[in-house]
Amino acid sequence: MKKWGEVALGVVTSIGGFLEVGSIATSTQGGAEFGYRLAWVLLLGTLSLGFLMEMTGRLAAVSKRTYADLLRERFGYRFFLLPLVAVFAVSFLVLASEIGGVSIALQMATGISFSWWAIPVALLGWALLWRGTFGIVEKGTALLGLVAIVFAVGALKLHPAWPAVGRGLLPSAPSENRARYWYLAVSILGASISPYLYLFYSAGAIEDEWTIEHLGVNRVTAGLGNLFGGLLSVAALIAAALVLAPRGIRVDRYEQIAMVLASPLGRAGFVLFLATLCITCFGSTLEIVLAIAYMLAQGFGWAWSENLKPGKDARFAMSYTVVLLLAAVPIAIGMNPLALTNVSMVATAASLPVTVIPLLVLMNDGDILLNHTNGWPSNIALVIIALLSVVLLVAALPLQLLGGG
Amino acid sequence: MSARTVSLEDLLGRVVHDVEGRRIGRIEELEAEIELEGDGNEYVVTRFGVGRWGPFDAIASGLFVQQLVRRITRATSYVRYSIPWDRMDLTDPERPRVTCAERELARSGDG
Amino acid sequence: MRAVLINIARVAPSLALALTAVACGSPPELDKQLETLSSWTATMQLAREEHGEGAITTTYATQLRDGALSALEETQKTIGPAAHSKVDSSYAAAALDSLRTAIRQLNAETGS
Amino acid sequence: MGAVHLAHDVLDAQLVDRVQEKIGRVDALLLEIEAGRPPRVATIVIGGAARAERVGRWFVAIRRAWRAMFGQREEHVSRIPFDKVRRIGDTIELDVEERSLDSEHLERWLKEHVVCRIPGAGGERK
Repeated sequence: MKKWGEVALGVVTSIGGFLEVGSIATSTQGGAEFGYRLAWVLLLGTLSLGFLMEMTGRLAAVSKRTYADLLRERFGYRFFLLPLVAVFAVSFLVLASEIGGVSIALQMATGISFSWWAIPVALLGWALLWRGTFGIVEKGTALLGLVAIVFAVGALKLHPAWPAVGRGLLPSAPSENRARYWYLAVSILGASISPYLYLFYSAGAIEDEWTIEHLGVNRVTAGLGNLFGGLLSVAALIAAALVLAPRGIRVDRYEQIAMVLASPLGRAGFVLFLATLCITCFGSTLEIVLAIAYMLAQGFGWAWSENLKPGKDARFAMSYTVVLLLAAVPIAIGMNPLALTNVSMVATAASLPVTVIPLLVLMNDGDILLNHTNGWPSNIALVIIALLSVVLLVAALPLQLLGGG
Repeated sequence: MSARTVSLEDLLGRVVHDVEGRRIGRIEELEAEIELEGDGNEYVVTRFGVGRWGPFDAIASGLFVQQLVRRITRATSYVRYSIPWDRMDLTDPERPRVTCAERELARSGDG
Repeated sequence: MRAVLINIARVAPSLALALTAVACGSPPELDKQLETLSSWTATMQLAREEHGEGAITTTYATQLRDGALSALEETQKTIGPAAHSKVDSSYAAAALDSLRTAIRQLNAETGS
Repeated sequence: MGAVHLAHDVLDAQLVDRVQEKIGRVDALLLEIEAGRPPRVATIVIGGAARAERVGRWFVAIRRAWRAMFGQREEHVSRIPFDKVRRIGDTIELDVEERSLDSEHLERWLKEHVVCRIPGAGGERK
């Protein structure tokens, strides 16, 4: 019985955690410019993330070590620096974008410019981390994050033509604006498959003291949770495709996105959109900064746990403190949050090989996973994701230059 | 000769030659056991694991690439020797040599 | 192998040149600017509708208008050189005009 | 007790002290080589200087320049004789105390000068 409670909670966590600044921005941009056509990319991203989370969760539950632990232990310090630097850099950008997301939501609600909100938001997040426990961060933000379901309600109310949505789930390329199309595809993948998500997830498995008995919970959480979360991004894409695309509105600023829900749901939709943007971005802010601090602490062997008082793991606590405050700076000095988000998503996509390819080795290591190593379906999926990640790395910069404008 | 100190990292990945000057692979692992004669808490190196990946050997010097390539090439061209410590000459740690010919060495599973 | 390298070396400079041209190149083309203008015009019209129905707040509508104003200002500066013919210029003038009208209408709706 | 695989099981492994407190990782492992005797596993090294050497000479040089710029002279490195090892498993347990280690200098400094001056930092568990 207790286990089903955990399953339910886990699923809720992934739904609430799925939608954040990157997926809201890229899904609505995709819907506004290309209708349902990019829906298949969301599906691909969701599936890939599901596989990666299942694997890193299994890795942690069986070996009692996090993915970052194993990156250092199995591949040595020299190699470890590569994912460390890559993840640190892109997660920092995404973190700044999330702070931007919260700030812009507050700006839309109050009329006070987003740049004023960045520092207070960072301080509030920091206070929660300093005083709170892992459970509060994980479950609190996830439950509140369920407000994101408003996207599904909005999409349904707009009565999409389902056969057309179905066709969007099959890969296709438009005849014009190809560079922009593929640029958005890369951004959407970057928004769905973020390294911080699986690094946080694998550290969370240790914080929640998972064992082999949790493998079922892990599978359901990674599978169902991501499926529901992915559906919410598809809903955002559908809503944008039906509200913005027919009028020829492109998303040039975050402010334009709120109309996507205000149009079908009226004032309630508008308010709930602001709440969704604010809460989900704030939740992701906490998760990302923890993921960064986890990776540093685990890689260097420091004491770490969000359940310990900061006095017991000073280096860990100072890592999230400093990173969080630094990440507020770009927004506080007025950098455009949407532009920052788009760059972060493409950078994230480009960073994937260094965290995906090592999994090929780890997930087949019987010393670590005993008899829970990857079967052939997982291995085929992982090889496909690894190849995809290399394509993203190669394509990211040219597409940023050609389609970023 | 007095004792010299070498870092493990400096030995890993070094190319090993045999007594005839043939390259037999790279050091990938050192196995240590508690020394029986000592006071019981002294670990000494008993065997060296030396592996070769045929055509991939040149690019496989990093630990990560080693492991990745080992998985891919296990079935085809991977050869691994387990060399007892007294056959490994570390006089020059940058150029380790085994004191016999490659054909005299025992091959082992890929551990 | 060597042939491949030589080919890469041959292609690389022109590719780099093309990319830089695209990246920092001449002011954005007319088509794109017209698209931006019509996107903001439509944004203003939708905002006016939604405000009329009480779906969005005046505070928020004002922010949208400011967004449109800055897009207008930016385009006004760059659209002249991008328009190469008389026909182009008249298109540009018409697009700028309809955005100005839409902004004015939203202002009237929100009472600012 | 079976053979210990030094690269696989020891290098980069998580170290804990007598009371299971995390105290860094095996940043370097030193062996003593003497003709006619099997190489002896001598010392575990913890500290930034040992890590830098593993990355490469260029990294050591950058690190030195960086430290000179900020006037940091002392290297906080711990060298622990291998016979302090109590157990080798998922982690390696050493017969030492966290507060006696030079490599934990930064942790102690942050605790004393920063963390404990911010309210809500003390105590065991939250």
